[in-house]
Amino acid sequence: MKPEERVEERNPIEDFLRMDRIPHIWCPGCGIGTVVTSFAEAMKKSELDLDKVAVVSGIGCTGRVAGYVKFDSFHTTHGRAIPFATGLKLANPELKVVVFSGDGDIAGIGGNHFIHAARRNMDILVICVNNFNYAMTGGQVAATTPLTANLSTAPFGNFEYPFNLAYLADACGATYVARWTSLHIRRVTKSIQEALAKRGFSFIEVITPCVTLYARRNRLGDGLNLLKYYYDKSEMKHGADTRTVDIDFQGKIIVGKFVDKDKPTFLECMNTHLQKTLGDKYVPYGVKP
Amino acid sequence: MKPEERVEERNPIEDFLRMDRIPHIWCPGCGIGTVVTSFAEAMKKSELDLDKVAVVSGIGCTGRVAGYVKFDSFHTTHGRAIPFATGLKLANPELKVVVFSGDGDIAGIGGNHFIHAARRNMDILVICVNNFNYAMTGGQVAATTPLTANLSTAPFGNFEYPFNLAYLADACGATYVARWTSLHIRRVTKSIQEALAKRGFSFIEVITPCVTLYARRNRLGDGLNLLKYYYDKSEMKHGADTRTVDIDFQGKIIVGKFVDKDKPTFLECMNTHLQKTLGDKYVPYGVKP
Amino acid sequence: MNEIRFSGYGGQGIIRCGLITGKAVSLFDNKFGTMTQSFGPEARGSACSSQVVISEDRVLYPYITRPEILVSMSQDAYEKYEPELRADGILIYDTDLVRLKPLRAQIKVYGVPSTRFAEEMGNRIFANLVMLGFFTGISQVVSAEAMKKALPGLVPKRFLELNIRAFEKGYDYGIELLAKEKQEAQKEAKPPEKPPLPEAKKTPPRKAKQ
Amino acid sequence: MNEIRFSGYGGQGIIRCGLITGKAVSLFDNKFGTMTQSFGPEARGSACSSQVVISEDRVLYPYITRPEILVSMSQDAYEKYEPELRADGILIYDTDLVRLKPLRAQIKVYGVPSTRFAEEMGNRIFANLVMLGFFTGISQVVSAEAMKKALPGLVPKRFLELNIRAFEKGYDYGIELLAKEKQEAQKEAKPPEKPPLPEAKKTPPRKAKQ
Amino acid sequence: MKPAVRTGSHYITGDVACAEGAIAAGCRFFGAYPITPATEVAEHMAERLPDVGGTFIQMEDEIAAIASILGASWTGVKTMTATSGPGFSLMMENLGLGVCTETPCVIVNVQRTGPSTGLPTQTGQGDMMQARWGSHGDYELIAIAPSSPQDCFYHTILAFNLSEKYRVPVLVMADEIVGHMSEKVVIPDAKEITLVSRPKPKGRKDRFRLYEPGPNGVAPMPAIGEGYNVHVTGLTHDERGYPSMTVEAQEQMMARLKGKIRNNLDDIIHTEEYLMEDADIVIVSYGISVRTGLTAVDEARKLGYKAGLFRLITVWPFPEGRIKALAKKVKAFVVPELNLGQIRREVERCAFGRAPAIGVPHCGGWVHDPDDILKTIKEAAR
Amino acid sequence: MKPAVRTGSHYITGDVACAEGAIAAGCRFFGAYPITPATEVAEHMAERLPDVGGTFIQMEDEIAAIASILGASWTGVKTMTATSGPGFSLMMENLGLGVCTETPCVIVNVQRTGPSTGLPTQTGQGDMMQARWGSHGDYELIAIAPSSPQDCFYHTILAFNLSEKYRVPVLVMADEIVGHMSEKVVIPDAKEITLVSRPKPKGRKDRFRLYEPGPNGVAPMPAIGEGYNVHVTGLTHDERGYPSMTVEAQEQMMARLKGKIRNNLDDIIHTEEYLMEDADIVIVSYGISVRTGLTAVDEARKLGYKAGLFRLITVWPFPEGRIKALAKKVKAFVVPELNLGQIRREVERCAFGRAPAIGVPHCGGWVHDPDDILKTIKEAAR
Amino acid sequence: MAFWRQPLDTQEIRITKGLVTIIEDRCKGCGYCIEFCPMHMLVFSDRFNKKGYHPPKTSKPDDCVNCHYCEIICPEFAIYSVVAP
Amino acid sequence: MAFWRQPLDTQEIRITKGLVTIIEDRCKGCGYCIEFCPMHMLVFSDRFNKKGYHPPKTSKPDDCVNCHYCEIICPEFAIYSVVAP
Ligand SMILES: Cc1ncc(C[n+]2csc(CCOP(=O)(O)OP(=O)(O)O)c2C)c(N)n1
Ligand SMILES: Cc1ncc(C[n+]2csc(CCOP(=O)(O)OP(=O)(O)O)c2C)c(N)n1
Ligand code: SF4
Ligand code: SF4
Ligand code: SF4
Ligand code: SF4
Ligand code: SF4
Ligand code: SF4
Ligand SMILES: [Mg+2]
Ligand SMILES: [Mg+2]
Repeated sequence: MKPEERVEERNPIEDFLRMDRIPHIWCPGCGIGTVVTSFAEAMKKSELDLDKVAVVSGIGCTGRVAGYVKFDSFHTTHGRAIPFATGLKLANPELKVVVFSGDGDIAGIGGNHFIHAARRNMDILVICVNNFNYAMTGGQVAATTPLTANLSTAPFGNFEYPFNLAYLADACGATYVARWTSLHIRRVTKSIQEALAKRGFSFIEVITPCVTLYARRNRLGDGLNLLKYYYDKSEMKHGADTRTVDIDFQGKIIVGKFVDKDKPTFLECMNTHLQKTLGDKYVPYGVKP
Repeated sequence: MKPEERVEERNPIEDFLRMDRIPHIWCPGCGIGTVVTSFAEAMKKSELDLDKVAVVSGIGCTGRVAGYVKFDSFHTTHGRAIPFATGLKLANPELKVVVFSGDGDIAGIGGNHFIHAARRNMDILVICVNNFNYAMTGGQVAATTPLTANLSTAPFGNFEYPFNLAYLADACGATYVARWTSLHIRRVTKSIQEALAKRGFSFIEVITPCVTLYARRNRLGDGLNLLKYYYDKSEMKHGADTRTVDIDFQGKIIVGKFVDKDKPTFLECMNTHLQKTLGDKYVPYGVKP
Repeated sequence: MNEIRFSGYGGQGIIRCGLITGKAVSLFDNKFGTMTQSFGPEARGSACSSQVVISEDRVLYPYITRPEILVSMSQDAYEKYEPELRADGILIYDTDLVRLKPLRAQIKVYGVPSTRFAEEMGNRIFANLVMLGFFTGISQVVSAEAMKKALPGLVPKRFLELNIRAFEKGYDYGIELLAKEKQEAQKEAKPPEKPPLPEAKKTPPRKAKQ
Repeated sequence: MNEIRFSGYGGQGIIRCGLITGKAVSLFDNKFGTMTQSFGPEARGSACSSQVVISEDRVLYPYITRPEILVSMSQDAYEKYEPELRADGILIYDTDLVRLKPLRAQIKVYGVPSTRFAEEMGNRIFANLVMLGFFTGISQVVSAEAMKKALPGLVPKRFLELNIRAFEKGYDYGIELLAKEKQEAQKEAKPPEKPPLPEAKKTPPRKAKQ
Repeated sequence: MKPAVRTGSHYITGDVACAEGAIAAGCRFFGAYPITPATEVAEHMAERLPDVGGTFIQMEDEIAAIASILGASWTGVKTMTATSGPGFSLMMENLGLGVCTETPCVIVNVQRTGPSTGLPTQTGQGDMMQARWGSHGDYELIAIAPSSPQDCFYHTILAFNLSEKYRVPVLVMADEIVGHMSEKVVIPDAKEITLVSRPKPKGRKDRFRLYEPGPNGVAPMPAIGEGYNVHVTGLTHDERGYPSMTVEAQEQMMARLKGKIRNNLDDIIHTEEYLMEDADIVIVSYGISVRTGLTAVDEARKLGYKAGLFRLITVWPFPEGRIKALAKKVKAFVVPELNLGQIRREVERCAFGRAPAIGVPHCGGWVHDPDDILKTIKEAAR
Repeated sequence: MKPAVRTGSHYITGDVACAEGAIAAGCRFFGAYPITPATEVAEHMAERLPDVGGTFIQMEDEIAAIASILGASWTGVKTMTATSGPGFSLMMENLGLGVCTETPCVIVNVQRTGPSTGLPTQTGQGDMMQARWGSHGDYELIAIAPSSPQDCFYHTILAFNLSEKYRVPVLVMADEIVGHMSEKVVIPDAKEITLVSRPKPKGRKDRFRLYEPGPNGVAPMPAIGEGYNVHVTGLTHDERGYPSMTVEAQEQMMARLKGKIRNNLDDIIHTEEYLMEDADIVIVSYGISVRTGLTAVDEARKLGYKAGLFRLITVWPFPEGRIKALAKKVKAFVVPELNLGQIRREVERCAFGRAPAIGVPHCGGWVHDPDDILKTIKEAAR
Repeated sequence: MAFWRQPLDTQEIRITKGLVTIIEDRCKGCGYCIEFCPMHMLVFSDRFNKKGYHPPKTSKPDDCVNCHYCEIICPEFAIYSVVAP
Repeated sequence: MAFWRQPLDTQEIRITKGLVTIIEDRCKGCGYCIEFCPMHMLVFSDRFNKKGYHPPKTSKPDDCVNCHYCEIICPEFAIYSVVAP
């Protein structure tokens, strides 16, 4: 079959993508696309009303995700996806709101919103593509960069301790915390499905190859080399104590679902509390009468 | 002895205060003054060169501390004391830099700087006066407000989960974490002394009565009533797992030194790392030749 | 146009005095009343004040410039604000909390032990309403009815009755005092002896730090 | 004034081509060379280019408007930038990576299998230097000496030698080609047969999305 | 639920009136961060919103506050935040996002005296140029300035109406005195309040283009969750809302953003004139300064000066045309502001040298002494 | 340690030249956050500072970046940060703190096209008014605009010198093209570079007053750690640096902040003139637009138009006096900018109606076609 | 280029017969699908696609078990499988 | 007003003799010193200070053990003790 004959070819995933914007801007081998596919797959499998799903990104390579997925989608400002998503969720509690952004966006400049949303148990799902660097701006050191890794603003290697994002999310009260690599596509899909089915602040970290910058600058080879590293070094530990899941440069990566608990969300707390204090005159918010 | 006869009266603490700015603005019974005295006492006891001590505050009732202590002192912008202090410390590593500010300043608007400075193990001491509310602006709900406490922007009671600041600091990598109330004046003094003698990111939380706003709005009585509550309900647990030290409205307050560990600071990491990578041509920064 | 300043220290309900007065004239006396407050972090526990401008027409300039009535509920506040009182102004004060200094000749002075009265009623928190009642009786710039109508919403519901009683206590005391004064005046009927002090330079007082 | 565009896809060292050329003319050929790059997130992996304006005087307008030399190292880039080439311009391309389309009459075309040459030398990363050498030989806007002097600092030290060899390989190939061309030209010496295509509207090309 | 419009006479502060105006205008989401002297807006919203089926949230900072109201607005809800100088500065980046994505919302700035922390409890009008220019890049927006608690009520409604109609963030530039003073505020019957809501798209969803302008240059705006699958970005975008990194796209986008404002000036600009028929000295004023200005005009008239007052309710877009016209016939403009002369510069620019624009210097912290304005009127009349 | 001044000829970008200029000027602390197109300044500083005994830190955001350089500056060290539009917006609050506390520092804004994320990799000059008015409250500061990598080197040094001399944050308003283009940059011998450091206090420490102005209106500034026990606040403060919540203190402080700039305009304002002797059409221009402007002037002269160019190196404070003087003798100003006309407004204002100030509209993303400028010159000459 | 041959989470694969489709011009040649197909049935083709990459092709089309692994790991949405008809 | 009589951390007090000084006009009458003096030797005076508060006075001046507790807990820097002369 020659390519010309295949006019009808249509990847089922396309239902969830803005095909009029494909090809995307990501580099060959960049893992962001893989995570998008997992996300689309999870959406496909979910029972959600897809018109009620909103995706919010900040700015970055990962921040471009909002521009490719065919939901109501927002490409906001750097670091502010979470408070923007908070507004969406609170103003229309029917929505399923997913924040999809990079590690720098969520835990660098956006760190404060991240910890406060987790604290409040704001009912959103945060998917964080962790490529260990600020990729969009050309590969600078990030708060997730493992020690000694080389980046353009750590030209002699990074000497700042990185965040263990899973632990941070957990410490702030997230009710669902998982970490995978972009090799764990079925796990990522499943985690997204699980998190979408839950209420509360969910955090899924996906370690993903940035081939052009992180890998090249650290001479780690191409995408396949990175996936091989994930394969060799990732260790699944469901329920692992999040304090123990730090990531070293090219060291072991502990993956798994670390936290999965139930706790009333911000809106639930608000409704319960206001009903208790205001009594009948209070109409619970976001609850269909 | 009549007051008029006592012209020579001079509280030894005055050496550490800008007496030309006393009386201060704090309300009768406000605990911030107590924490300042403890701080001054610790400075008195320390062996530090006092000219090399800098105090940085943000904005708030506690933020006014910088204006009363007789050190190089900075009253900056709301939430930004920590990055300002970071600049001081990095540009002159000889300095002992103390951030002295309120819970809203440090963990509300300033939360991102807090977690990143802890992550980097920036060599500063953060003294956080936690009065469970935004006092300076008239008593709004804060990220530290216990559940159900009433405040002007939580007029029906707070329904947001609060931060456990000790846990947050610990989770981000602080090397010294202690919590006291303003009744534990000797402990506070000693903690400050210990922290000043250490290198690394130290965090001391002092629970302190806000009589005018928090106490009044919640009908908790006056300052003495609050100190009585601290007396009744505080429980000393050195080395307590920080995950277990949450604070409920008028519930138990676990106090103590929770974390005291050693870990190279940002500057130490930088020096070690750059010396390793750049070799002799690198002159370690802040190390007297 | 009337310009009134209520003053005391934080916690005495000084702001509330201004609010009640402003509301009374604006909603129930069919005048215009603009209430402003000196607002500062430093208000905590030290001198504090609220101002009301009352006028038959829309109030434009929102501040008082030279108050004709000064109500003082603390020594600090009295000392701070007395100098700005008009030469022919009225000073109203709490007799237990303020020790008067020598006064300018034409100023009329009326004292009430508002805090003591309130304590007698069970709680000093009612002192401000005693004072308000007294002020209403003495100054005659606002009607007692309007003042009482203004209370709901500005004092806690459960204390409304007590507040009205406190108000009336002060009001009656004021009316009595005025009556007595009239009697005395008729007895003596002497013009002021000293010439009035020269009027201080008329500039709007800068917002003082408090 | 000369206006040159190097083009290809991300990762081929296209920006470096511009930098080396700009540096060579500016520091070693005593001219002025302004190098700019099309910069965009979307440069990742798709068409990419760098531009150099060379002049005897200070360069004011920093961009090329109608390049007289276009160097193309990918099909995409060729298709994108070919239309802007001056009617009498020079097109230099990698013979393995670019399939030419019918060309405007007066455009001179020179091809070199730069990637293949580089692969023969052991690594296709040297392709850009082969191309640069070829460009230097063909275009004669910059001296080979200057180009070689410009390399240190712009190519990794450990590859300096190899880069110079690659450059020379391309340069020699270019000189040879020119010599051959001259011969042929002398043989044929025919004027162009078709009239030149009408010049496209002269506006500075908008910065294209890439 | 309680009624949203508290019809009747109230004795309230400007801040509270602003909150009541918002609720009357239909605001049902409010995200903010406390700051003097705007905190009372938040405090009142926190108390009132649960009554009327809305949501209040105190965010972790002002950046989060504005981001939250932008997000909330896309659900079709009317949203507001309130802040003052330092918080306003922090909002600048996301204000730009609001403008660029054409997101209706109202931002109240109860101005205090700057720069920096300045005099946090005292009044000022130092953020007027910031209101116009504080975010990076070029843009247009609307700013209005109330002079009293009653204004706060109506102008907040006006702000919502303009914001919805033109899909642009609208700034309510109050100040500490207006925000903190108490005066009588009359709230009319709900049915006497005109409310405007953003235009909604009609027609087939599959043909819908997010930024395809309607007749007045403003594109209809769907709520999310309705199946339009919109994409919204702060990048330069085309009519579909898709990023487009070309100068043409930028030109088109800017033309739309600018055009919808500049082609509707008559509708957007609200001003008031006082004794202007024969005035040759014109006070140009806004916010609290209108009141001191009016006091001075009355004084001046008593003294025989032909003074008048031109009040800017809408400060931005600036009523350039009216100033130009006035400049031709008046002797001088006097511009009293609680800053070093910000709007004065605009008056000066628009006067084209035909009449001087004289400031009445004031650094903030207090209002003008009307005598100072009067003095300037006298000097200008010479 | 390596030499701080890399004497010699280099072929580098404007961003790198800016970093080299900073290091040559003595900058030893740099805190920043990456953003296109300013990232390369940070990248180069990260590489260079360890060489020369300085410190580089990438902070968690731009707010932290500017806060860190303000803090560092008080230790007596020269400090800088670099950013672009969105980051610049985030810096606005602390820029005000820097101005109010009179903290020397340099902030580089390599402008891209806004509003919001806009065209992040393309050039613009849309932040020029923001540079002047972006923080709340009133203030004065200095902004300069380089046109080439060589300028970036020298103008960064100039920025440091002015910042130190006047104790004020100085903005280097570059743009994407200037920042990303590579050209020859000649770095002179270290001893040929004039460096200025902040005035240091002399005399008895116990009599020292932090904001007691020296002869040029600028107060000497001690480093902390030297025993002066300074108190520094963003609240309105008196000469001791102590908070003082009065209108008088505000007036005094503002007079100092304003005076030190406005009384030293001759020293602060740098401009260049090209063919201005007989020019009747004057291009007023800055940054990258100077180069397109010059191209147009040359063309115009060829065609017989008496065109000249007045270049603003210092954009703020604006050379009001010179424009006023020129307005009296020229026919028209032409102001090409990569924005909708920001500095044009200033020219218009200062021209006082004596000569029109004609813009050459451009939304950014690219530079002007010199022909468009030429066309405007022709029209203006009519 | 084969580093290893068992993807991390093959356990969930239901064994059915699949038909894999490659949208060649979208491919950027990362090789992920080839490397991770549990049936090892994909190989690089010699053909260049429009972008200049060698897209994969099926070497043993009948082996496809319709596990969708290639489909999900492909960052370019360039390959997918359906139940074989 | 006495809630309790043992401060939380008296254990470190060295027993010496002290002389306590009260700077009356600074006092805001919070009562902390009175409540927490381990020797119970401070009481409210009847006097009003300038600010209108009743500052503490010593009831049994000789009992002072110079523990500085009053000194450190006082939020107003209004009371301190020194070794008795
Ligand atoms: C306020 C602001 N600061 C900086 C930037 C520049 N910027 C754009 S993306 C980015 C980093 C993105 O890193 P990350 O979130 O990890 O995403 P990635 O590109 O790695 O997927 C930065 C710093 C910006 N757009 N806005
Ligand atoms: C950017 C900014 N936002 C808001 C404020 C207003 N503000 C001043 S102090 C304060 C809260 C202080 O709370 P906290 O830090 O807990 O100190 P406290 O007063 O309780 O001691 C706030 C919100 C400000 N000054 N700047
Ligand atoms: S730069 Fe890195 S993260 Fe960004 S698209 Fe390329 S590979 Fe992916
Ligand atoms: S308001 Fe509260 S925290 Fe502030 S001074 Fe008063 S008691 Fe202390
Ligand atoms: S679906 Fe894809 S990965 Fe799975 S067997 Fe078929 S070709 Fe291989
Ligand atoms: S995974 Fe996709 S992009 Fe990669 S080789 Fe296979 S088809 Fe091509
Ligand atoms: S020092 Fe103070 S607390 Fe201690 S015994 Fe003496 S008076 Fe009591
Ligand atoms: S602790 Fe200080 S302020 Fe409180 S009562 Fe004692 S002396 Fe007075
Ligand atoms: Mg990243
Ligand atoms: Mg607090």
